[in-house]
Amino acid sequence: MVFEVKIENFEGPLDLLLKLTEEQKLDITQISLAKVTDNFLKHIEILENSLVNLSEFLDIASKLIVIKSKVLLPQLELTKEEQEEIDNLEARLKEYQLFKEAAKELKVLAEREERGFGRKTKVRPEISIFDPPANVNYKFLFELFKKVIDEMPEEKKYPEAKIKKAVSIGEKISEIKLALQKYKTLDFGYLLKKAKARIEIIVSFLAILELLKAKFLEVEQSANFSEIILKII
Amino acid sequence: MNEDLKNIIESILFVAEKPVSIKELSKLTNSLTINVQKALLELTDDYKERGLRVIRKGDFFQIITAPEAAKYIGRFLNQELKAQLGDAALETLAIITYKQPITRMAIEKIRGVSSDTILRTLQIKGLISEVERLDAPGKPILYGTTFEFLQYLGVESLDELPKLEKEKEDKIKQAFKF
Amino acid sequence: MNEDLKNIIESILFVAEKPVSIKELSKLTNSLTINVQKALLELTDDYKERGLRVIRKGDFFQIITAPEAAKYIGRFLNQELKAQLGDAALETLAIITYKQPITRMAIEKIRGVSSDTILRTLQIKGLISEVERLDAPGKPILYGTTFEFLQYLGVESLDELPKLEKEKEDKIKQAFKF
Repeated sequence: MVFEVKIENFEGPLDLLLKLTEEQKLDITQISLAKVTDNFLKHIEILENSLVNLSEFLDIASKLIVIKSKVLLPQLELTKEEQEEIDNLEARLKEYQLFKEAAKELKVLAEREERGFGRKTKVRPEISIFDPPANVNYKFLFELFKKVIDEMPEEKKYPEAKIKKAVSIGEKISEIKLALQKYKTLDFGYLLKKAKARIEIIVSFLAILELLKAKFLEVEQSANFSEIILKII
Repeated sequence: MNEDLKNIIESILFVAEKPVSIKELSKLTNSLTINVQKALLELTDDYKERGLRVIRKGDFFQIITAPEAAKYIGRFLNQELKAQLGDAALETLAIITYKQPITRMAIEKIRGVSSDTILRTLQIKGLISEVERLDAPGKPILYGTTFEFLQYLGVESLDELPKLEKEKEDKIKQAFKF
Repeated sequence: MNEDLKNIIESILFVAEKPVSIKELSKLTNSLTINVQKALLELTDDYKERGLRVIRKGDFFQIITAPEAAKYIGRFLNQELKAQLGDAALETLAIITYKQPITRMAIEKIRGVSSDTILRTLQIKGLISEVERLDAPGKPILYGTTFEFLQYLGVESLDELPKLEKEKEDKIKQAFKF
């Protein structure tokens, strides 16, 4: 007898067994299983080195051999266990066939190139409902706030060179102008505190002189060493 | 009034961007589940001829785009329409579809081979997920199909899928005691 | 045919994250802008009695939920956040309560981590709100506690809240010198 063995990828021993019976256009019965047993064994022999699930193939092979023996020698006495095993194999193969058919139908659906898309925008409407946390009072929040401040990451000290990129007088002038337009008055001390480097203090000073000259602001100091106040004119 | 409930449910499903259960909807709207069910059925029906669909799995509902629009949505979202699935994946998916919820062991028993990798692939693709744990030693995971799976196939619910041949199935159950 | 175009447009607007222009819709659907416009008008009309609305801003269109559903949507969103506020959220709430009005950047400077999601959660829970805009480049939002939350704390005005010790106040000032 000549075996024509096509090397294919099988999903497993049941897949191979199903293909073999279907190739022969056989229904799944113990007799048909007996018929494909030799072919099944031949496949294992050929594929041995490439089979990932060799032990599963061998397990099915042993059951097929029992089936074949029983078909060839009807007078062969099988133990109850052996009989159950071969009955089970038949049933399992039938069930497997059912799912293979179902898989084909799923494949048809899957190949339609038609699919639905859910919304995945994460854009939520701006609707809020008051829902305060339980057991929270202002003392608790205050303690938490203090703790957070204590644990606050320390300001990184940047190297002097980086800070030295000085503000230009022009920039400072427009900054002070804007601030004055908004607040009408400004403390000179505030400008000093805000300065990131000594050079910025000098620039601020020059900017104020420029604005004085341009009559944009006037300067007030009520007493020696008291706060100098800039006022918009 | 019933019209109102339907509209509210529609807007919740729109915002939710994920399946919402009848129970949750009835709680949110202070309505009887029977009324929610009715509204959902009507909504599903209203959507039949539109660009959107209401899909269902079990007690959960979601609004998605109509499968007919897939080409355009794919273009708009710059998204691939369908990931190709191999035979092993389809076979495993079919088993889970018709036998869910099901454990890995039961799947492997049917397929006759270990199915670890395939289950992981299907999970990554979002087509199946762990739905619960079996109340048995080791609490094995039970797998089921997802809403993503319904979207992937472009069907409204599992009921739309072809039935496993009932006759055959019954015969198998008789022969093959689980 | 026109029905088809309307459905496709509906599905595109459904998945879109932001308003979509007539031009883009006509490009996506290979349709004349006049037909897109007509479909959009019809769609807007169809939606009049539903839980969703089609709104228009210039040449841009978007689907949103109907205003009548706001209460229920609010409930749903809240429930999504139903987990008790975590430590990070409470910390942020504390910072805002005692340092309001404050920008997101300043909050992040104090906490040392990004606070976007938390701010949204606190807003949805009605604990904080945008109180004004800082007069600085980019006009950053200033956050403050809501009136309701202050009432809940049993505080009638911000002045009643305890003050920080000078040492801590200085530390903040130093971080904030801008």
